[in-house]
Amino acid sequence: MSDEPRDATPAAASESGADVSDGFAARLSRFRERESSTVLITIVGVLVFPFIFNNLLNGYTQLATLMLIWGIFAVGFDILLGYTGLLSFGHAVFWGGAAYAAGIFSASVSSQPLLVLLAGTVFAVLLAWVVGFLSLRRGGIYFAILTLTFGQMAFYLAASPLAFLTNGENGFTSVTIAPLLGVIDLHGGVPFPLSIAVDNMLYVFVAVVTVLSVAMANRILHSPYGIVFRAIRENERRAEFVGLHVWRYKLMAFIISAAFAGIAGSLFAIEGNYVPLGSLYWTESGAIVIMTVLGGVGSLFGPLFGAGLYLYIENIVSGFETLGSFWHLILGIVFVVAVVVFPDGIWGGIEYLRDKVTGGDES
Amino acid sequence: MTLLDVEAIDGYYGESHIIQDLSLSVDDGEITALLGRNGAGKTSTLRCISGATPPDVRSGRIRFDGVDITDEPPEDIAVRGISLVPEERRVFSDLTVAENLHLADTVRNKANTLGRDLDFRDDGMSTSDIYEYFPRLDERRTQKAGTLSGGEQQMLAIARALHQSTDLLMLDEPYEGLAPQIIEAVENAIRRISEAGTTILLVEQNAVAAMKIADRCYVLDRGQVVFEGPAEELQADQETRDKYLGV
Amino acid sequence: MTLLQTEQLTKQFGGLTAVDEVDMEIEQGEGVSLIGPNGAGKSTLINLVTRRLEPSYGDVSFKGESIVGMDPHEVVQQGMSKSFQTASVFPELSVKENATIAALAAEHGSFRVNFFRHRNSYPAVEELTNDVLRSVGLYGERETQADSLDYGNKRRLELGIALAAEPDMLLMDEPTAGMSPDETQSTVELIKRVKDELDLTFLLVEHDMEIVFDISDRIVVLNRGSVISTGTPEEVQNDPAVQEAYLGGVEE
Amino acid sequence: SGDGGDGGGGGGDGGDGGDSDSYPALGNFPVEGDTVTFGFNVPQSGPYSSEGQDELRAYQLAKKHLNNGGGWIEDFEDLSGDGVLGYTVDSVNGDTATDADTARQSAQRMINRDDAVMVSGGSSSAVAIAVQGLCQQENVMFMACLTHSNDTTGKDCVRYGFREMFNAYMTGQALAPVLEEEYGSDNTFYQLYADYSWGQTVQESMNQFLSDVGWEELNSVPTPLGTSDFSSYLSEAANSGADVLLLDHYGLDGANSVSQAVNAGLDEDMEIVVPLYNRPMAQAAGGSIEGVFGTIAWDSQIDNDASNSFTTAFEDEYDRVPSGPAQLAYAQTLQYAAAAERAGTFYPPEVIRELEDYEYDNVGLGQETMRACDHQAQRSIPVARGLPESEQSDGNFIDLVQVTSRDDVGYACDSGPAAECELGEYGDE
Amino acid sequence: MTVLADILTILLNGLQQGAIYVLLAVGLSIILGTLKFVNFAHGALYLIGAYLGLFITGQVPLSNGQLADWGIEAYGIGLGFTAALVLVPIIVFIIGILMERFVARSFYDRPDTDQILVTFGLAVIVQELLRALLGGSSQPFPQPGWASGPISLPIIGNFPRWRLGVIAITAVLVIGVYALVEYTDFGLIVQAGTLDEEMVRLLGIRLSRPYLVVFGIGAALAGVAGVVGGPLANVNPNIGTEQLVPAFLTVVIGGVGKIEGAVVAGLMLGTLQVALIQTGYAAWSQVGIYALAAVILLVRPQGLLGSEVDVA
Ligand SMILES: Nc1ncnc2c1ncn2[C@@H]1O[C@H](COP(=O)(O)OP(=O)(O)OP(=O)(O)O)[C@@H](O)[C@H]1O
Ligand SMILES: Nc1ncnc2c1ncn2[C@@H]1O[C@H](COP(=O)(O)OP(=O)(O)OP(=O)(O)O)[C@@H](O)[C@H]1O
Ligand SMILES: [Mg+2]
Ligand SMILES: [Mg+2]
Repeated sequence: MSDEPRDATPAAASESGADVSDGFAARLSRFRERESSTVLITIVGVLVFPFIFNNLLNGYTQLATLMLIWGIFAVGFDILLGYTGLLSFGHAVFWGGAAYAAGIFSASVSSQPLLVLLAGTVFAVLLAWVVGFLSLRRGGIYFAILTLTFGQMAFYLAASPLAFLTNGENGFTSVTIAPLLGVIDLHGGVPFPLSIAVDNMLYVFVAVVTVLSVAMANRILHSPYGIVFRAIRENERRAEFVGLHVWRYKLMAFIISAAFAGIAGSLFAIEGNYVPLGSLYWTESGAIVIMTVLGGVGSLFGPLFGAGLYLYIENIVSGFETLGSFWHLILGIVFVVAVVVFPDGIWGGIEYLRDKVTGGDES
Repeated sequence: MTLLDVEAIDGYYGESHIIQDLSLSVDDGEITALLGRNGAGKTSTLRCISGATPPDVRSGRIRFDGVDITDEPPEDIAVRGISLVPEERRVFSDLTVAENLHLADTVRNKANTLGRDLDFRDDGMSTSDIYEYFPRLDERRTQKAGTLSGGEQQMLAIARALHQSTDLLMLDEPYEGLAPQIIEAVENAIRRISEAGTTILLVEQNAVAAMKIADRCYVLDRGQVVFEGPAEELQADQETRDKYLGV
Repeated sequence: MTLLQTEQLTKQFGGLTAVDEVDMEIEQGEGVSLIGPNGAGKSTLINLVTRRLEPSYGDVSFKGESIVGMDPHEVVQQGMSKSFQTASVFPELSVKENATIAALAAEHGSFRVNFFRHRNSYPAVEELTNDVLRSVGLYGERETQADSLDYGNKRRLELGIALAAEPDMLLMDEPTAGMSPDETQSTVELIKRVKDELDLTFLLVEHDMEIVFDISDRIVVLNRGSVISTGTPEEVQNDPAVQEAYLGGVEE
Repeated sequence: SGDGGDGGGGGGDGGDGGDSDSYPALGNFPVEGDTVTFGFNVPQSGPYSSEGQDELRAYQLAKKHLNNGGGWIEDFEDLSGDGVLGYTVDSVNGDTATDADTARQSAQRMINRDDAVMVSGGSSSAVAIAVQGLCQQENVMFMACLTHSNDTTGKDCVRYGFREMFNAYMTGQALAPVLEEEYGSDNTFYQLYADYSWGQTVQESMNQFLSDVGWEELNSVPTPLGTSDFSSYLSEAANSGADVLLLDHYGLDGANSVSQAVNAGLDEDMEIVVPLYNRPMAQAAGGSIEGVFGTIAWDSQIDNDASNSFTTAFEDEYDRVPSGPAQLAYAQTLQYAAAAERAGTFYPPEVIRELEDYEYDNVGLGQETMRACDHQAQRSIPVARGLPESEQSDGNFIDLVQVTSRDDVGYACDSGPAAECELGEYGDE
Repeated sequence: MTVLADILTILLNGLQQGAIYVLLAVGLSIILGTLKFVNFAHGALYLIGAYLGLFITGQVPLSNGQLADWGIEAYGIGLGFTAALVLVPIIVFIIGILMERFVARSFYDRPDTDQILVTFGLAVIVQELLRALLGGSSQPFPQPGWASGPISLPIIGNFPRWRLGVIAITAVLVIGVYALVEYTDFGLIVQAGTLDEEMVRLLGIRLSRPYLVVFGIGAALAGVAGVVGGPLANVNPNIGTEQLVPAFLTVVIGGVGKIEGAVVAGLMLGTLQVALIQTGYAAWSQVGIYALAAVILLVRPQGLLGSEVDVA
């Protein structure tokens, strides 16, 4: 992110005699560091993704949509896990909580998608403020279990005592979504120029939110917050002793990640017109941890890949004729193999390969 | 007779070549000092000898008492009679002072090392002697080591090494954080066990302090030996001292 | 002006009184060293002042205001910074980022809600960071990752972080431990220089008497939690009580 | 809502159905190519996987019979045994993992990628409700398999979903007279019920219909989701002094509560009833279900032509006795195919209209009506009783006591669960 | 008198309800506390224990799964329950040792999340392999003949005999492990190894074996839990995952690494749950245990008996 010129590269280039590729690598690395390029990459990514996914990977647009939704969740979660170093095992409460809030809002207040999205996100943020306030007294496994505890409490509350609101075990079935801005039917088709790339308005809507979310995450990580979060992860006590109110920054990290979970959870309700009770269960919290770690913690794009792979196995592999019923087993094997072969997650693996190809450009 | 013989070792942290073709030897009963500036590789050398990784030793041999210990794990090397006062103390913070010492108790370690080649003597310094040297530790027997003051922890680290059955005692900056009068006490202890026959390898930044008790000195720079010889010779060699020791 | 003052400051651990009714005053601009035998209570005293420990009783005031009950970060925000006994940096961040963290806290307070402004748009922070790195001699290493610095440079960075917090007073617990003589010398020079340049007040714990006598305006001697002597280096050096408890002589 | 599918829109009908001219595109209509795809969405992992496998076998059997004849094809006069409407039947499978969300995603894939015109499955009410909601939204037919909650054709009912299985309300109606006859008319009873909508509807219905026969409920206690150790609930139940203990638990929870009740000696002083039996539960409970009453979807012991011919066909194919859910799966698939044939098109609104108020007697439980007002089949209900361990054998754990006639069960369109049902749109309004 | 009986019943029920939590939590806790290893496969060890118990105890008919498809009709060697009670811990101990050696060891230096990922993956693999081979349906696990049926206790009245057995077995095992960890040099070495592994080795102490043993013991406790817990409910491939969350909760409420903490926490959770059920608040019993957990952790973030410093 620094604008200062780098001085190491030319020397290295003339030494290795590979001017062209090293020059390219340097340019590439500068490009990557500019904020606008991150956004650009994301836009291109969400545009070409459904095409590749549907045609080459046996996918379908609704799953691509769902992948982006989980991807948003994972990107936000990584701000907490990867950058701040806090492992929450209760983030389902924000995902599911936002989904319920959005669903209930849509059924009883307004079914405007943007308002529904806002309602779910605000709910997640408020909830995170409370849960974070209570949970952030201790780090490590204690924090993980405390958040898990709040998550499970929410699950059991929604299952029975609050069933009059949530419709309990059957899930919330009365989500209603009006056309976006009164005109665009989210479940309808796409007008011409866009229809080359995607075929579904809901995908376009989610993709736009995804791009905005990635841009937002990127900006947060490039604001002072990003560096403070990393400082807290590496040496919390020292951060306190340079005069930072560590606890409040941690709370902010928690709330920010919950806001992403809230955006994603609301989209999930909008996408499915339905909120399953299982969206609050601890396995959902586990899934987001796994997606993030699988993709590679501490990177912006890694979690997106993790979410994609997880959902791919869950939804595509599970439909295979013979292997299908073993998809859980395959998922388990993927976890084990990935964590052994790619200690830094899929993204770490990709970066490694890229460095190999471009000849390495680390500073 | 040579007790410890380090022959042309190369040590690496990942890809960085920290110890370069380093050879040194320590004679039985001698006090040998290993000197050099920050980052010269002194601690790394001790780690190579004691079997701790990193750095990983990719070439060269280390022999102790005639046995090749280059590839042995640290616990076996310790059992052979090499003990270490490590940099940064490394006391077991949640255990009490007494428990910390107890862990170094050779008799008990013997029980734990069943099945290994055990030709070492049970002659570590007794706890009562130790408490005599360091009355402060005596007072604090039941205190958790992590709550000791910096200097007290350093005393404990030294005491622990003394309590081990040892032929070669390696001390990495033993005076760090000690008040002047305790430094004296530690010097006395080192002299006394040296006289009793234990060989000493002393790592120091402070060449003046080290030369006071050392018989022989090695000076390291960037992982290489740049001087070796009797302490008096180094004392006289103003150039080496200026260049590599800053004194 | 009295910058730091302790009154009857006491800390007990179980039956042990580590710091025993210490009254101490440090004036603005003064350089004070705290010496004493191992376990005398020096680090405990420092920790009481920086709010890492809660006093059993007694009071600490900074700039005339009691700081008992404050959080550590609040004390730092008041202008009191601490350099740590063992080098405590942010290992995976670059040297520059390490200093930036402290500079951010200095320029913008302990917490800021605006998480949306780009880091590069804070020129004051940038400037402060660069100044500090230059003065501790790490400007050339600013892109290096902190944990690949050698020990001496880590200590320098550690000091740099403390300075980037823009303190009025700096507490240092054995800042030269583990440094070679020339490193030690340059650190001492550095401390002297920043003291003059920034009109910094410091409280230093140190066992190396050469340094202590070289650098201090005043020395406080602690033994078994109590102040047994205080005065200029010469006065303290010649105090028989100090001679006995610390400098030479035998332990009781 | 419009075309949620792959953007193909209308046109391009390569098959020989030729019905796309008369109806607009809707859901996955028109069918492209010369095969028509059904989606079979069953639990293939998780605790109900063995049940799911049996359902899957029945679905595959149905597919085979639809394409090649056999089984019930002869008795279903609308079916030819040569595909449906001239299309060959193809299928895709999915795993619900007995989880509503997974099931919904899986159905989504069948609908959007594989262009299924009909999805069938179930095995838990939450799953069925989630999937039928999706099907309504996507204008794809849903033929429910095993789902027993009142809500499926009550407050969560949809136009595109049809249920052959009876519900908790009807269980109460079917079971109460049998219990009265067996245990007398002035009993007290105590209920433990799973604390979610299905368990609650069972508890309410049992209370209602047992009160009608003069029994008195002493207490009913909810057991939270995920309970596997019921011992303290059971010791409270034992202390109540009730004559009959009702365990309104689904499947494996039921197996646990029944066997724990028997192990704690509760069966010595009170009679135990499990309102809804299923096979994995009976199998897991082992000898504990001896003498325990309950209702069951269907059983191979039911002796009529349709039942016997299904049992034979299934045994010929798989060498095992079919379970109740297998019969449901088979029947629902054929039912859909027959309706499409009658309609002459896969255009969903027309198929729905064919199924609504359809009268039939060819699935093994006598005369039935698929009621138009809530899409709930009005049918007879088998009541069964657990066999002692010594008489249990492979696939056979219960003794059929009676089949309660459909005239004795059921409720009007404006009462019971149906009063809360609003079916929604056909999609061609 | 009846109040007394009620209270005693609640306590005894709470004890037995908590006993399984305790067995699992103690094993989990020593592994987490001493090796700093987050073992999400602990539930899978419980699962293995239960299935091994079934296998050793009797003959289990197979009607589903691959084995059944291959024509195998039953599995089991029919040595009886006592044999299972002896053999299962030994076998699971060995499994634990293999797990330490081939899985955990290479993950000690890696972040918690990697440990979670790999052990969770393993747990899924175990669970799904069992399901694929033996089918997903529940199997009844008969109580041992010598302990079935109710026993008449003073004041309380009838109580299932086997549940008393569970309490007794748990108590004996937990006390044994506690003594081993707290009062022996073995325990001291392991504790020291937790704090600074390399330094322990530099003192001449070989750590690989104590680590193996700790992992083995932790695993064996989970295995025993499977055998003694199996007859309380039926056995199916999902029971392992179901136990994981309560077990972790118990560990953390008690304080990581604290055996006595795990015991207190397990009994508190068990008793609270039972008390809510038996006083008519059954609908709140699950919410209740999580609320209690939250309150405890809010008041004492390090757990009931945990130490002040962050352990994991
Ligand atoms: N874990 C490590 N990884 C990478 N490099 C290291 C590591 N530890 C030490 N080094 C580097 O190895 C070199 C030698 O370090 P070593 O600690 O052996 O020096 P030393 O002579 O003991 O210095 P000091 O007097 O500061 O203790 C230094 O340049 C140091 O930066
Ligand atoms: N948490 C604690 N519990 C018990 N005793 C403690 C605790 N913390 C410190 N002490 C004791 O208080 C005394 C003062 O310790 P302190 O660390 O302040 O000494 P110090 O003067 O800094 O010594 P040094 O020069 O060795 O660093 C020591 O004897 C120490 O053992
Ligand atoms: Mg060193
Ligand atoms: Mg100190």
